[in-house]
Amino acid sequence: KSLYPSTKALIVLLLILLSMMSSKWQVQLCLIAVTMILALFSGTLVRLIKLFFESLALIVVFLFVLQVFFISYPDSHKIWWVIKFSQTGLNTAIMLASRIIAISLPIIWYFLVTSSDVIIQALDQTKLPKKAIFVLASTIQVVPQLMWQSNIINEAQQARGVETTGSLWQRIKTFIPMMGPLVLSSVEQNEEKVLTLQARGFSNPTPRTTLHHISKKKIDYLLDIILCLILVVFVIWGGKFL
Amino acid sequence: MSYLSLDDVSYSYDNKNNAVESVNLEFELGEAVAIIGQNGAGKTTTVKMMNGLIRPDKGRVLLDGKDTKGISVAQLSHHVGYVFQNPDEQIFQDSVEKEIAFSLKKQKLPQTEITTRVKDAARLCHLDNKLNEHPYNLPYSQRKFVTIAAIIAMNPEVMVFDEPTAGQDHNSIIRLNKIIKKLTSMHKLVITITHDMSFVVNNFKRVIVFAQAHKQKEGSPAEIFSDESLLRKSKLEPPVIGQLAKKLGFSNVLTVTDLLRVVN
Amino acid sequence: MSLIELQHINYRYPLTSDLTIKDLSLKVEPGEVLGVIGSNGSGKTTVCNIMRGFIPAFYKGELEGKVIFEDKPLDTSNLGRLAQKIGYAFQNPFTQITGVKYTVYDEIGYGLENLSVPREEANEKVEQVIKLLNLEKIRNQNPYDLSGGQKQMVALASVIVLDPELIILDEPTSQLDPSSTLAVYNIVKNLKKQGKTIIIVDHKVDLLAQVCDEIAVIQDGQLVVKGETHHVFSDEKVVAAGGQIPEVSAFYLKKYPKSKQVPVTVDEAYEMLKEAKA
Amino acid sequence: MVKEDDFSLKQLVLLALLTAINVVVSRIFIIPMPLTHGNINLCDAIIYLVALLYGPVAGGIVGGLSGFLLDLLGGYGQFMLFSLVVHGLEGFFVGLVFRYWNLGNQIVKGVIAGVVGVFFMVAGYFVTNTVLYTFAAGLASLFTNTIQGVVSVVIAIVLLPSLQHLMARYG
Repeated sequence: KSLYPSTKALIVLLLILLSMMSSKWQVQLCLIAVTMILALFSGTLVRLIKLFFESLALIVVFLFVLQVFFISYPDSHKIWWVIKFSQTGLNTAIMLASRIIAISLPIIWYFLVTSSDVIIQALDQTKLPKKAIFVLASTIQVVPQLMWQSNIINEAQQARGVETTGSLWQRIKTFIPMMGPLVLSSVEQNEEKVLTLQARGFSNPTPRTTLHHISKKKIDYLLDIILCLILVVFVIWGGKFL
Repeated sequence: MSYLSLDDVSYSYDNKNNAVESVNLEFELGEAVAIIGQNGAGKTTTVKMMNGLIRPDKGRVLLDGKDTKGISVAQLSHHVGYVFQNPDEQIFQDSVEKEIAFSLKKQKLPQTEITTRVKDAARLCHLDNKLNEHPYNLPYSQRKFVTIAAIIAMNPEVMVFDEPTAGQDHNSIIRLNKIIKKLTSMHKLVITITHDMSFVVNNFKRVIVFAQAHKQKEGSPAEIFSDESLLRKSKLEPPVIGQLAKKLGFSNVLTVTDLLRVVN
Repeated sequence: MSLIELQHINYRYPLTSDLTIKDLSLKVEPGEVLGVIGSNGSGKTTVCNIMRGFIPAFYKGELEGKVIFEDKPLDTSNLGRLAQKIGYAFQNPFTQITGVKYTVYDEIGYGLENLSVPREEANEKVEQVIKLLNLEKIRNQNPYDLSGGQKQMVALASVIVLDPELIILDEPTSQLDPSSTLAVYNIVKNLKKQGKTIIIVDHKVDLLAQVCDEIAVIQDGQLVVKGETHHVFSDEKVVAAGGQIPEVSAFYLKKYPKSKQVPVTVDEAYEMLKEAKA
Repeated sequence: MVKEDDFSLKQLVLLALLTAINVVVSRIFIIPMPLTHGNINLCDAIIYLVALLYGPVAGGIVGGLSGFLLDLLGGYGQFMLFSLVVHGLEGFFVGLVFRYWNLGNQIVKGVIAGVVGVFFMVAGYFVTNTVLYTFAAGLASLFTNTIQGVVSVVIAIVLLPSLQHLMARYG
C-alpha cells in the first residue's frame, strides 16, 4: 500500500498486459489470484470484492449466459426455443469472464489503495506541464462539487413547480431547467475562479516548488526493475506459456 | 386552526444526529415571521419541510388543515413558494421576463394573465425596466430579486425567503422591506430566514430562534433580545442600537426611532 | 508617500456604452485600513480589480489614468508574480477554492508553491497562518467539504500566507453568518496590528467602521467622499450617495444634528452621549 | 501537442469545468433505450458540442478526459484507457473537421463532423471490445454505439445555436 503510485501502476499494467496476451483461462485465474493476494496484503480484499459485485458482476454474468446459452456455435444443441447449449460457448464464456475479471480487478485495486491526491502529488513532482496537471486535478475535484450543486438545483426547480420524477418524457422536460443553471452558473463563476488562481500566483513564471515530497524507496525501484524484466521475458518467450 | 402548522417534526440527515428535533410551529396568513439562529441550527431544514423538499422523519406538516404527506413538491409549490439563497441555482432563461414567467407557462395560464402577473411582480421588485435584460447581465443582488419576483408571480399563499439580505446593499434591504409589507397586506404568509438583526427588529413582529436543532423561543423582537440566556445559548447578538440602549439603561429598545423617543 | 494611488481613472467595460469608473482618484497610505462603501453596481469591485491589475490584464475594455504602486506604475504584465505584492479575496467562498488540493493545509500552501518558495520555508509559513487563523481543526479536511464561512477563512489564509504588502477584500463577509463575519473582522484587526495595508469593501458598515481608519464612498463610478471614519459618517453626502451609515452614528446624528464627528461603536456612542449631556 | 501559451488560463479552467460538467451530466441523465437493451448517455453529445464550439484540441482533451473519468467512476475500469483514446480522438476529429474543412453551412459541417466523430467512436469501441472480449462482442457493439452516436449528433446540432449564443456572451 505504501508503494509509490507509479510502481503500483506498473504492477497493474503488467497484470493487464499478461491477461490480454494470454488465451488460457488458467492463466487468467492465476492473475486473479495474484490480485487477490495483493489486495489481501494491502487490507482491501473485502472492499475489492464488494466493489466488484457492485459494478461488474452483473455484466460478467450477462455475458456468460449470453455466450453459453444464446450464441450459436457449430456444436450447439437446442434446449428450448432460442436457448441452446454449446461446449465451445462455455469455453469462450469462461475465457471471457475470467479475462474481464482479471483485467478489471487490478484496476479497482489500484484506485482502492491509491487515493487521487497521492496520484496528483506524484504527477506534480514529474516534469509534466503544470497546466495539464491542473486540468486533471481540478476536474476530479469539481465533479463531486457539481453533483452536489445539481441536487440543490433540482430542489430549487421543484420548488417552482418542475416535476422531476415520473415518466421518461417528464424527466426529459426537466433537462433544460436542470442543466441551464448548472452550466450558466459554472460558466459565470469561471472568471472568478481564474482570478482566484491568479491571486494565488498560478501564472508566476518561476518554477514551482512543492509542499510535500513523496519519494520512491529502494523497494519501489527494485520492483520497477523486476516488473519490467518479467514483462520483457513474457513478451519474448511468453507465447509458449500463455 | 392555523393555516400552516408543523406538528412535532423531527428530521435527521444521517440517521444519527437530528438536524431538527420536535419542533412545533403555527403560522397564520397575513403574518411576517423571521427565523434566526447560527448556521447549522436547523433553520433551513425546518423551512424546507414547509414545501416538502424535506419530509419529516417524525411529525406532520399541515397546510390549510391537510397533511402534506404524499403531495409532490411541484404541487405544493402552488401554495408554498420558496426562494433559495443563491439565485444562480435556479436562473436559466435568457431574459428576466421569461425567467419570471417560466412557472406560469408551466401552469398553462392564459397569456394575458401571465403578462399581468409578470408585470406586477416585476414592479414590486423594481425590475420593470429590466424585463428584457439577460439575468446574468444584472448584478448578483438584482438576480436575487429576479428569483423573488418569479416566486411572487406564482402567487402562492406562503412565501419562504432564505437569507434574502445576504449581499444586499442599503437600498435593496429597504426594497425587501417594502416587498414583505406589501405581501402581508395582501394576506400572504411571509417567512424569512435572516442573519441581519436590524432587518429583523425593523420589519418583523414575530421572531423564532433556532439553536442546536431545537426551536428555542418565539416572540416579539423585544422579548427575544431581552432574554440574555437565550442569546448566549443561540450565540446571537442584539442589534447595535439595542446594545447601546441597554448600556444607557433602557430595556426593550431596539430601533433608532425608539431610542430617540426614550432619550428625549 | 502612498502605497497605492489611482490617478484620474476612467474605465469602460467591453461592449458597454457608459463609463463604469469616472475620473476617480484615490490614495492609500501604507498601514492604512480603508473601507469602501456604496450601493451595488456603483463600481466598488471595479476599483478593486483595477488596483489588483485584473483590469486591464484580464478584463479588457478602455482604461485611462495611472495606477501607481510603490512609486512605480503598476506592472500588470504578469498577474501571478503580482500575487506576492497584492493579495485579493472575493465575495463568493465557492469560487475561491482552487480545486487542485485535497486538504486545507495544501490549499493554503498552493500560492507558495506557485511562487517558488522553498519547501521548508513554505511549510513553516503555512503552519503560522493556520495558527493565526485558528484553522487547526480543519487542516486535514477537503476544502470543498467546508462550510461557506470556513471556505472564506481558508481563502483569507491563502492570501495572508503570501505576506503581501496590500490586501484587498471584496465583500468578504456577504455570504457568511454573524459568527463567521466576526471571525473575518477579527483577522482584519490582527492584520492591522501587524501594520498591513488593507482595503475592504463591505455593506456591513457597523463592523467596517470599527476597523477602518478611513472610509471612501463611491457612487456611479465616482469618489463621493473619502476621509477619517468618524468624520465621513457625519457627512450628508454619504447618505445621499446611497451609502449606509452605522446605526449608532445615525442615532447620534438624529439626536445631535450638524455634528462634525460621530461615534461608530456602541462604546464610543455611550461615551459621547455622556459627554454631550454633561 | 499543445504549446504552453496556446491555452490561456481562462480556457484551461473552462476545459476542466466542461469535462466535469460532461461527467456529471452523463451520470445524471441517462436515457433508457429500448432498442439497444442499454442506455444512451449524453457524453458524446457534449464532446461534440465542445469540439464544435472550441475546436479540436479542446474537443480532444474534454473527450478523452471525460471518457476516462466516466469509466472510472462507473466501475468500467477495463475500458478506461481505451475510452481515453477513443473519445479523445473522437473529440479531436470532430473539432478538426468542423473548424478547418470548408463544407458550406454550419449544419452541413456539423453533421459531417459528427459523422466523422461517430465513425471514430464506433470503430474505436469495436476494436476495444474485440481486444478486451471477442470479435462477436465487437460486432455487437457496432449497433448500439451507432445509435448512441447518431442520437448524440442530433442533440449536439440542435443545441449548438443556443450555446453559440451563450458563448458569444462569455467569450
